[in-house]
Formats: sequence, structure tokens, C-alpha cells
Amino acid sequence: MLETTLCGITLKNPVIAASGTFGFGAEYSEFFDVSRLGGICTKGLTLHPREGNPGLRVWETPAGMMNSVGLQNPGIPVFLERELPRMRTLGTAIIANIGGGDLEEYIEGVRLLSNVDGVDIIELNISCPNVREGGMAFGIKCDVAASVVAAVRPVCAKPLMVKLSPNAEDITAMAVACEQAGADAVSLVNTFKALAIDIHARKAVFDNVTAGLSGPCIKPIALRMVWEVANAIHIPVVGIGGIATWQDALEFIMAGATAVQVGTATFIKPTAMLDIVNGLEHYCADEHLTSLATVCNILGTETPLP
Amino acid sequence: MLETTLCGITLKNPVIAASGTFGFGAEYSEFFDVSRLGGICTKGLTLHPREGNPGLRVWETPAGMMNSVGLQNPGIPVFLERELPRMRTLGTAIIANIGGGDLEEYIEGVRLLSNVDGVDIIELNISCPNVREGGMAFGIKCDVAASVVAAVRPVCAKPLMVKLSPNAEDITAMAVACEQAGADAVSLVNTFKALAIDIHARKAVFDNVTAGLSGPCIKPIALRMVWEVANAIHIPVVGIGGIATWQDALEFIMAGATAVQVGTATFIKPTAMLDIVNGLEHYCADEHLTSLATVCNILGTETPLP
Amino acid sequence: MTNLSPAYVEGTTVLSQERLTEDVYRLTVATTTGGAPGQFYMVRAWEREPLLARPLSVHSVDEDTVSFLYQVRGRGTELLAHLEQGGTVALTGPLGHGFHTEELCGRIAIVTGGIGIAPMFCLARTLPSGDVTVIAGFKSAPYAVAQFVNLGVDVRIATEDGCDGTRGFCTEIFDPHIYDMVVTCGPMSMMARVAHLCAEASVPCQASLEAHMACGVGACLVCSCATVLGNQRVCADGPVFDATEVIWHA
Amino acid sequence: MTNLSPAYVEGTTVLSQERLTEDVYRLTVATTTGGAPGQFYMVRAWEREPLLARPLSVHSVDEDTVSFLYQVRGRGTELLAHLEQGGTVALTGPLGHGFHTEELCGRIAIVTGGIGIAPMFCLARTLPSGDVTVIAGFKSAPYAVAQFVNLGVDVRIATEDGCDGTRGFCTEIFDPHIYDMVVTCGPMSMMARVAHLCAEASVPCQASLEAHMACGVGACLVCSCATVLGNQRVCADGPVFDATEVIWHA
Ligand SMILES: Cc1cc2nc3c(=O)[nH]c(=O)nc-3n(C[C@H](O)[C@H](O)[C@H](O)COP(=O)(O)OP(=O)(O)OC[C@H]3O[C@@H](n4cnc5c(N)ncnc54)[C@H](O)[C@@H]3O)c2cc1C
Ligand SMILES: Cc1cc2nc3c(=O)[nH]c(=O)nc-3n(C[C@H](O)[C@H](O)[C@H](O)COP(=O)(O)OP(=O)(O)OC[C@H]3O[C@@H](n4cnc5c(N)ncnc54)[C@H](O)[C@@H]3O)c2cc1C
Ligand SMILES: Cc1cc2nc3c(=O)[nH]c(=O)nc-3n(C[C@H](O)[C@H](O)[C@H](O)COP(=O)(O)O)c2cc1C
Ligand SMILES: Cc1cc2nc3c(=O)[nH]c(=O)nc-3n(C[C@H](O)[C@H](O)[C@H](O)COP(=O)(O)O)c2cc1C
Ligand code: FES
Ligand code: FES
Repeated sequence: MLETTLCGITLKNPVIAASGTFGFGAEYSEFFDVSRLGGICTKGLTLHPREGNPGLRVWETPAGMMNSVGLQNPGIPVFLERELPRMRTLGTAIIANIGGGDLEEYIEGVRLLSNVDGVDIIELNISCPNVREGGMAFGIKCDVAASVVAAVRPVCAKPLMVKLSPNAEDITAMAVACEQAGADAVSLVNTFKALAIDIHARKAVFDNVTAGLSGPCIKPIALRMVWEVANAIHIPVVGIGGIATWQDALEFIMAGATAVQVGTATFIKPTAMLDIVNGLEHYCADEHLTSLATVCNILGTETPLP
Repeated sequence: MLETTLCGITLKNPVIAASGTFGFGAEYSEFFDVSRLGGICTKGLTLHPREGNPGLRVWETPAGMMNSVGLQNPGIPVFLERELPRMRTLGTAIIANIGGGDLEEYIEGVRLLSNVDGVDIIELNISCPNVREGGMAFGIKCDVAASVVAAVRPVCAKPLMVKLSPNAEDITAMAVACEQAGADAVSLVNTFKALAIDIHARKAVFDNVTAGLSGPCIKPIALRMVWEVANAIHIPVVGIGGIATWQDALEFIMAGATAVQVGTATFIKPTAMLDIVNGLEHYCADEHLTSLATVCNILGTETPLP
Repeated sequence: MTNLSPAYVEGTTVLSQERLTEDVYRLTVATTTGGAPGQFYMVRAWEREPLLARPLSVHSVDEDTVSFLYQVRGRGTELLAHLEQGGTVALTGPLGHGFHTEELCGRIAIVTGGIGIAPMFCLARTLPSGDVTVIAGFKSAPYAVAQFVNLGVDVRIATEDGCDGTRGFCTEIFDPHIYDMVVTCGPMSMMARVAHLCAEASVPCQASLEAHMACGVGACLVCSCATVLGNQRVCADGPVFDATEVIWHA
Repeated sequence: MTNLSPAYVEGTTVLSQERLTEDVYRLTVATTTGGAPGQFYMVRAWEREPLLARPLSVHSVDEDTVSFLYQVRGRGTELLAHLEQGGTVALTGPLGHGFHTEELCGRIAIVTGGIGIAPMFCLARTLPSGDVTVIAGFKSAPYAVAQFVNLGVDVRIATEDGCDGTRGFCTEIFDPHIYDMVVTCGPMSMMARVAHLCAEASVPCQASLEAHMACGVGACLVCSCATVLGNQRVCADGPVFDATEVIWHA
């Protein structure tokens, strides 16, 4: 009933663990049967290992949290050797999320990930706001984003999903540019660039000054972006941003998302994604839907406001 | 101690009621002494009266709310005749917030407001997301915004403050463009364009599909924008977005705001702004500050991330 | 009756919380701020979530208490229902323009649907009981009607499931022609029907409208309703309107 | 002691809530999930706000209860303090790698600052009491020390205001040379000092670190601490680390 096809890959259901919030899948296996998920996005990978950012890395905000992890990861070679074999036993689709400091790093990273079995989709993160050279610059301007996508496309033998930043100047134009440059799907949104100040210390809470905002607080904005993007491109859209319940997930699907990713909600409740899968199942049963596609993108393309 | 000068106008303190959330000042006079405020922004005014948007106009979200009022107002002539005389008795600075459907309407509206006593500052709203022709288009692209500011500047005999949209492609560049076009100050942010879907009805909650998000949920993003803008221009910045406590207000000031506006928080607690004024007073006393200017813009201009 | 002017008070003490049915409660708080029939309060019994307070009509009032009669609908009313004696709420009110009681004379019908009965008890107390008929519709078991009977008011009941009174809607047992004045409160569709019947019979009708609210005091314009006079604020221009002025199908 | 594997359980019943001082409480809940000394739970006693659960060490454990000893610091712990018997909490745990009890032999010093004493009671219970000395520092009046005395453990106290024991910091009454093993928990600055003293004296030291957490299970990497092995996750690689591996001034 919930089976979903995402750029040629069959997912059991449209509920995917968002990158950076689910490790490499092992941690939450202790809490629930992760094979019930539609897929898992790996922690953001880079060609070379990274230690991530110094200083405080998390801060709570009203209905949200800011993080400044900064792409800490063991590097793609170590991922392939140590993590991927274990991930493949989890019984769900594996989406390798890849970040990069420069174009060369992206290309080489995608090449390595393309050559292995067990990676189903490559998610190109051009939008991480927490690394100095780490992709944010790629995620703001359409032409820059398109050039990254165009550069990795030839070496990418897997379906290529591009993860967009809500900090992009024009996220719809950005999605169109990525589609034209060869993306098979887009996922959105990554975290919003945000600031918190420690008024007692009279300085920014984070060493990097800004950090990425996620969680329920961003949902209304993310949903609007997904709707706008879904009506502008022909490749699938994966909705992300503050999804915590099956109703939230359904809103994204109705706005035009083929699948969704869940991040912060898992911290609030380890089994949140399971509840979402179950909730969507019941919804389909109650509404006599044979597929969620029936309710996908039902708002129409009419944009009453400029 | 809290006295603040904003483009030549002396405010008792930096706490201003945000446009559209405080009517024309009369309503909340029943709850507290509004003369204790630094200023009041009027409901968004247009040259001609407007009925605003049909359908539901408010929706709650996690730590926020969406509104779709759509610039309902009696028109500037009626404002000048009926509301302004009453507002002038309130004993606080009056900031006339003006929206417009087209350039002509802005120009004529500013001209009318310029000719009267009792309006201290004109706040040019180029960013309302809730009117079809109502300014959103002006608030996205720098050059369009600059052309509006340049067009009204010659007819504006009052200090001109331009209210920026967080939906702008590049809010920093937008602020710079407005400064160059003759703005005396900028205020930011207006509401974020957002979406909510009624999954049972399978349609958007609002007739206009999207609506404007405000409240504590947007604070971390608004604060980041204020910091970026404050470090890019030389005219004063008024910080807006989710401010609910004196600590929030102080964060905006530390990020570079000369004054702040408070909107949604007043709905949560009618006397919220009074608490903020009192809180800032105590803070200054406790920290032995003779002026909040001491702690304004203390993060510095260094932007560690692109 | 004069509409009273409002205050914002935190820490108002809950004197009692009574559960009348599965999902209907009566909450009584200690306050001297009072309220005229048809006025309401913005009520808050939580710190941050939900964001906004909830409007509740004055159900009953005396010198130092105000009672609310409410139905659990969603998160806000659910949190209200968790309140216990000794707990506290934040109140903004009394707000709005209540019933035009000076116009209420002759034979008066009070037509209500569901929880729309809430504001009518304090209204009925101000009226000569012999002249008043309450025509109240409910989905199922009625609530809060005994107090009207105690006032000596004639009460007629309709229930959708037929468990009490006449089976069907209250509008089916309401004949406007035998009254001089009608007041109504309930779901918009039901009030629209009452307004229509009254207009046909040329009987004046006052309707207490509902709208989602943010400020509750007239400052934000989110609660507007379409009237022949243009958009009006339910919170400040109403909640009670002359039914002929409301554009019911807007 | 073996670190137990975790579960997520909602609706765990509060058996008791005791207030030990102005701002220190002991909360006991009914759960069979247990925990080894030094392991912790992510605890949540609210629905939506604050967003994240709060890490609390296992203070005491038996077959069907777990106790937490906690200090009210902010919003989360304040809400925990509102819990009453019969209330419920959501628990994720037991989590992390606790103390390496197999290494704890000879003369053992447990050096704590403030609420850092929390994880030490269940640790002390597993150790031969005659060999253990607790050196506990507090700002003012001590708490939770009687239970160690009851175990027959030697307890020495330092208070910053001198109201009990020696005036000053616990590190001033701690001489590493007379111990074979040290375990410590408390503010980072205090643990850094203990680690330094132990390193100078070449005494092995295990430190239970603190970090702000989001997932608590090792999946999000926000709780990292700098170690000689690179960044480690306090929640999953710790919270207990060999003090010589931690880079204290990072
Ligand atoms: C002037 C006025 C007086 C009222 N007096 C009473 C009263 O005395 N007793 C009583 O039980 N209810 C009264 N209401 C309705 C009451 O305010 C809503 O039921 C309540 O706000 C729902 O809040 P919630 O968080 O429980 O539900 P939500 O989760 O917010 O919503 C649940 C359902 O209620 C609807 N709803 C939400 N807010 C309102 C609203 N302001 N008006 C109408 N429908 C709404 C939603 O559309 C949804 O269908 C009054 C409303 C107004 C405007
Ligand atoms: C593994 C571990 C075990 C812990 N065990 C206990 C325990 O047994 N008893 C106990 O009282 N406390 C313990 N703590 C600390 C406890 O988690 C924090 O005091 C609590 O999260 C504060 O939450 P709050 O909402 O009350 O305060 P907040 O409003 O979140 O913060 C108040 C203050 O506490 C600090 N703080 C917030 N979260 C943490 C955190 N995770 N670690 C350290 N400081 C923090 C903030 O920086 C701030 O100064 C433990 C922490 C960790 C990491
Ligand atoms: C702690 C944390 C780490 C993250 N790391 C990554 C990452 O490495 N790569 C990436 O593309 N997105 C990363 N994200 C973004 C999430 O995948 C997701 O896009 C974002 O959190 C919004 O979804 P949510 O509101 O459901 O969390 C991270 C988010 C969080 C909270
Ligand atoms: C109900 C409502 C109506 C508003 N109307 C206007 C308006 O007419 N003109 C304007 O410039 N901003 C308007 N705003 C935006 C606010 O002035 C403010 O910029 C925004 O709400 C963010 O601040 P807050 O989070 O403190 O509410 C409105 C906001 C709300 C909530
Ligand atoms: S609720 Fe704000 S004007 Fe009515
Ligand atoms: S809190 Fe998520 S890895 Fe430690």
C-alpha cells in the first residue's frame, strides 16, 4: 500500500531517516525494527575523514534545535569498508549522503560511492550550512549548484538526488537548475541558517556563529518550499523539515512529495518513524487508498500569490 | 537609560509594537500604559481601503502562527482623519506602516503621510506576503526593492524605514540596495511565506494557499538575518521576529539592532512589551550600562561561514 | 447590559472543575472582573503550547467568580480539562460586545446548538423567566439545561440521535413566528438557518459568532466576518451581531 | 559490570519524588530496564517543550525500579520536579558505557562535585565498601551523602561556603597518591583538575563527562568531546572515559 518508487528504486514506504540524524543505522536498531523504514540516509560523508566543528554543537529553540556538527564523518573509504556492509544487513534502502569542500572532492566521492553494491541512491548535499567550505556556497546560487550537479552526473552510476538548502536565493529556480543539470530527484529542505546569542557571555552560542535550525518550527516554511518546487519540476521531490507525525508526512505528500525524510523527530521519540509508517498505513486503509500517489500533489499548481 | 535614537527620532526605549499586531494602539491601551512603549507601528496602510483576504485568517503552528489578513485597513485618508488624532494622544512615537499594490499607490500614500504632523517615521512595507499585488513582488529582488525606495524617497519628508522580507533572495544585498536608494533605516523581518494543509479537506488551510509565519519559531532565523544585515549597512536596523522576552530583545540588540519590534508575543500576553521594557531596564541597571548602545552589535563582523 | 472593560490577569485561581458529560466541563475561577452576557475571555492554562489563548464565553458570573462551560475540541480545551481546583489560569477579559439585552423584551427564544448554550445561562438570568424559551439542540445527551429549568425557563430539546427530546436539529422545533426576539449561538450552519428563519418571519435575531482568534481584543484582524457593513472583527465588534447584518454564506 | 542495552518506554510510572534540598530531588520510577553504574537515561516528562529529552544518570537501581538524583537547572529539570507519584515519564535507556568496574580494585577514590555525585551511589554499591572513599564537594549544604555512610563508605566533604566539612573545593582535600583508582564526576573544570592531579600521581582515573545531547544514542554527533583518539561521542563512546584520553582544555 505504501510502496513507493523513488527514481527507479522501490522503497517499502515513503519514510526515510534523514541524514545526520540516524548515524549509519545501527544505533536505532536497538529500539525498533529499522527494516520497516523506507530507507536510511547516511550521515553526511566526505572523501576525507572530518572531525567536525569544535565547541558546543546543539542548542534548543522554540519547537526546534540548532546544530553545528559540521560533517564529522570517517570519510568515504572507511564508510565503505566498515559501515556499509553492516548497513546492508538492515533490510532497507541505503541512501549515501555526500558533502564536499570543493568540486573535486564531490566528484571523487561520488565516483567511489558509485562503484559499490548496496548504495541505492546518492544524495548530494550542496546545502550544509555548518562547514566553512562545505557546500553552503554551492547551495545558494542556481548556477553554482547546477555546475556541481553537472560535474558529478557523468561519474554517478546511481540515481542522483540533490539535497537543497532553504537558504538558497530561489529554491524553485535551484530545483529547476538541478533537474536540468541531470538530477534524478531533489530532497528539501536542509537546515535553516540561524543564530543564537549567549547574552551573559555576550557572544554567539556557537563557535561558527551561525548553525542549522531543524525541527517542528521549520515545518510550515519547508512545506511551502516543497509545494513550490514540486510544481516546478518533473523529477520526484522528497520532503524534509520538521516532520514529526504521520499527519505532517501526509501534508508533505499532499504538497507534492513522493517520499519524506524525518530527522529531529527521532531525537524526541526514537520510534517516531515507525509511528509515521503505521499512521500512513492506517490512513490508507481508512480512506480506501491503494496508494499514496492518489493524494500526492493535490493542491494544484495554481499559485495565487506572486 | 533605554532612550534610543532611530533615524533622528528619539524613542523612550527600543521596544516598538509591530505593524498589524497592535491595531492603531487603542485596543491595548485598556491593558497597559502604552505611553511606556518606544513606539507603535500602525496596521499596514494602503492608499485605498482594503477588505483583506476572505476565508480563515489564522492558523497555529509549533511555536508560531500563520496569518492571512491581507492588509485590511481603512485607507490612508480615513486613517489620517479618524485614527491618527487618537494615536497622537498615546504619548509614544508613531510609525506609519504603508503597503501598496503598485508603485503609484506607494508614492501617493507616502506623500499623504509625509504632509501630516504626528507621524514620526514611515515604515515602507515591501514585504507583505498576503496580498496578491501587495508588495511581495517588491520584496524579493533587490533591484525592484531599490526602485520602490528610490521612487518614494523624493516625496517622503519623514524618516524612511524599509521593512524587509525574509523571503528576499538575499536579504543582506536587499538592505544594501535600500540603503543606497535612500532608506534611513531598515526593519526586519516580516513574516515567512509558509503553507499549511488540511489533510481531511485535502486542500490548503488558507484560501491564498500560503500565509505569513510569525512567532517564537522564526526567532533564530530572524536573528541571523538581523546580524548579517547590521554588518552590511550603516543605517540603523530594527530587529523583528519572534521576540517574546527581554532576553530575546537583547539578543537582537547584541546582533546589531538599534531597536526591536514585537508582534505575536502581544497576543500571547497583552503586557509582553511592558515586561520587555522593564526587563531591559533591570538588565541595564544590573550590568551598570548607561545605554544599550554599549552592547549593540557585539558579535563583530567576522562571518566564519560563507 | 453594559459591556465591561477588560484586564489581563495571570494566576487566577480555579475554584472548581466539573465534568458534565464525556467532553463538557464547567470551570469556575475566582475573579472580580465579571462580564456581561455574550462577552468572553481569552483563557490560557499552559505556558507555551499551544501558542494562543482560547476564547470562552462567560457562562455564569457573580461578584467574585466567573464560570465557563466548554467542550473539549482539541489541544487547548484538553489542557483546560486537566485543570484542577487550586490550579491557575491567565485570563484576558471580559472582551467584546455581548447581547443587546436592552432590546430583549416580549417573548424571547434562545436557540442553541451544542456548546452554543454556554453564553445563554448568564443571559437567561437577566431576563424575565416567564418570557423565555430555550430551544437547545445536541448531538446526543443534553447538558447544562437543568439550570435553565431551575430559573423557571421553558426548555425544549432536540437531539440528533433522539436520545432525549425530539429527534433532529433544534431548528426543526423552532418556529420564529411565536417570538418577538431571538438570540442564537452554535455552529455557523445552524445559526445561518436560524437567521434565515427569523428573517423570513421578520423577527429580530442576535447571533453570537465564532471565529479563530489571535489577540481577542480587536488589534490583529484575524477574526473577521463578512457583514453588510464590510468585514467586522468578531472579537471586538461582536461576538454578538444583528443576524440580518451577517453575510451568512460568505 | 555489563552495560545493558536500551529500550524506549513511554508511560513509566513515577513511584516517588523526594525533595532533598532546595533544588535537588530524587525521582524513582517503575522500570525493569535497569542500568549499570555510569549509564544514563534520556528522560522526558513533557509533551512538546522543551524539544529534547534530558540525560540523567542512573543513581540507584534494583530489579524493578530506577532512581535519578537531579538538580533543577533549567526548564527541563524544573518540569521533572513537578512530577508527582503516579505521574509518568518517557525513558530511553539505559544508555552509554558506564564505569569500568572490572578495573576498580585496591583503594578507590570517588571524587565528585555537586550533582556529579548522582551516578556514584549505584557504583559504590558494587564496590567493597572498606576500600572506597567518597570525596564530595558542594556549593553549600551537602546532599545524598548519608546513603554512602550507610554503605560503610568513608565520606569526606568540602563546601564552598564552609557550612559543612572543609571550606573550599573537593579537589583541595583530594590527594591522589593514597589511592589506586579514581573515578570522578562533576563540572568539567573540576574533573579537569582531578584528572591533572591523577596524571601527576600516575593514578588511573575514570571520568564521567557531560555534554549537551540530542539523540543520546550515538546517532547525531552533537555531544562530542575531544580525546586523543579524536572526537568521541559522550553518549555512546562514554559517558565514562579514561581521564588521560580526554583533552581537557579543548
Ligand atoms: C467568542 C467565542 C466564544 C466561545 N465560547 C465558547 C464556550 O463558551 N465554550 C466552548 O466550548 N467553546 C467556545 N468557543 C469555541 C472555542 O474557542 C474553541 O472550541 C476552542 O478555541 C478550540 O480550541 P482547542 O485548542 O481545543 O481546539 P483546536 O485544536 O484549536 O481546534 C479544534 C477544532 O475547533 C475549531 N476551533 C478552534 N478555534 C476555534 C475558535 N476560536 N472558534 C471556533 N472554532 C474553533 C477548529 O477549527 C477545530 O475544528 C468560543 C469561540 C469564540 C470565538
Ligand atoms: C550523561 C549525563 C548524565 C547526567 N546525569 C545527571 C544527573 O544524574 N543528575 C543531574 O542533575 N544532571 C545530570 N546531567 C546534567 C543534566 O542533563 C542537565 O542538568 C539537564 O539536561 C539540564 O536541563 P534543563 O532543561 O533543566 O536546563 P537547561 O535550561 O537546558 O540548561 C540549564 C543549564 O544546564 C546546562 N546543561 C543543559 N544540558 C546539559 C547537559 N546535557 N549536560 C550538561 N549541562 C547541561 C546548560 O548549559 C545551562 O547552563 C547529566 C548530563 C549528562 C550528559
Ligand atoms: C544533528 C543533525 C545533523 C545533520 N547532519 C546532516 C548531514 O550530515 N547531511 C545532510 O544533508 N543533512 C544533515 N542534517 C539535516 C537533516 O538531514 C534534515 O535535512 C534537517 O534536520 C531537517 O529535517 P528535520 O526538521 O526533520 O530534522 C542534519 C540535521 C541534524 C539535526
Ligand atoms: C496578524 C498579523 C498581521 C500583520 N500585519 C502586518 C502589516 O499589516 N504590515 C506589516 O508590515 N507587517 C505585518 N505583520 C508582520 C509583523 O509586523 C511582524 O513583522 C511579524 O509578525 C514578525 O514578528 P513577530 O514574530 O514578533 O510577530 C503582521 C503580523 C501578524 C501576526
Ligand atoms: S482576534 Fe485579533 S482582531 Fe479579533
Ligand atoms: S547525543 Fe547524539 S550522538 Fe550523542
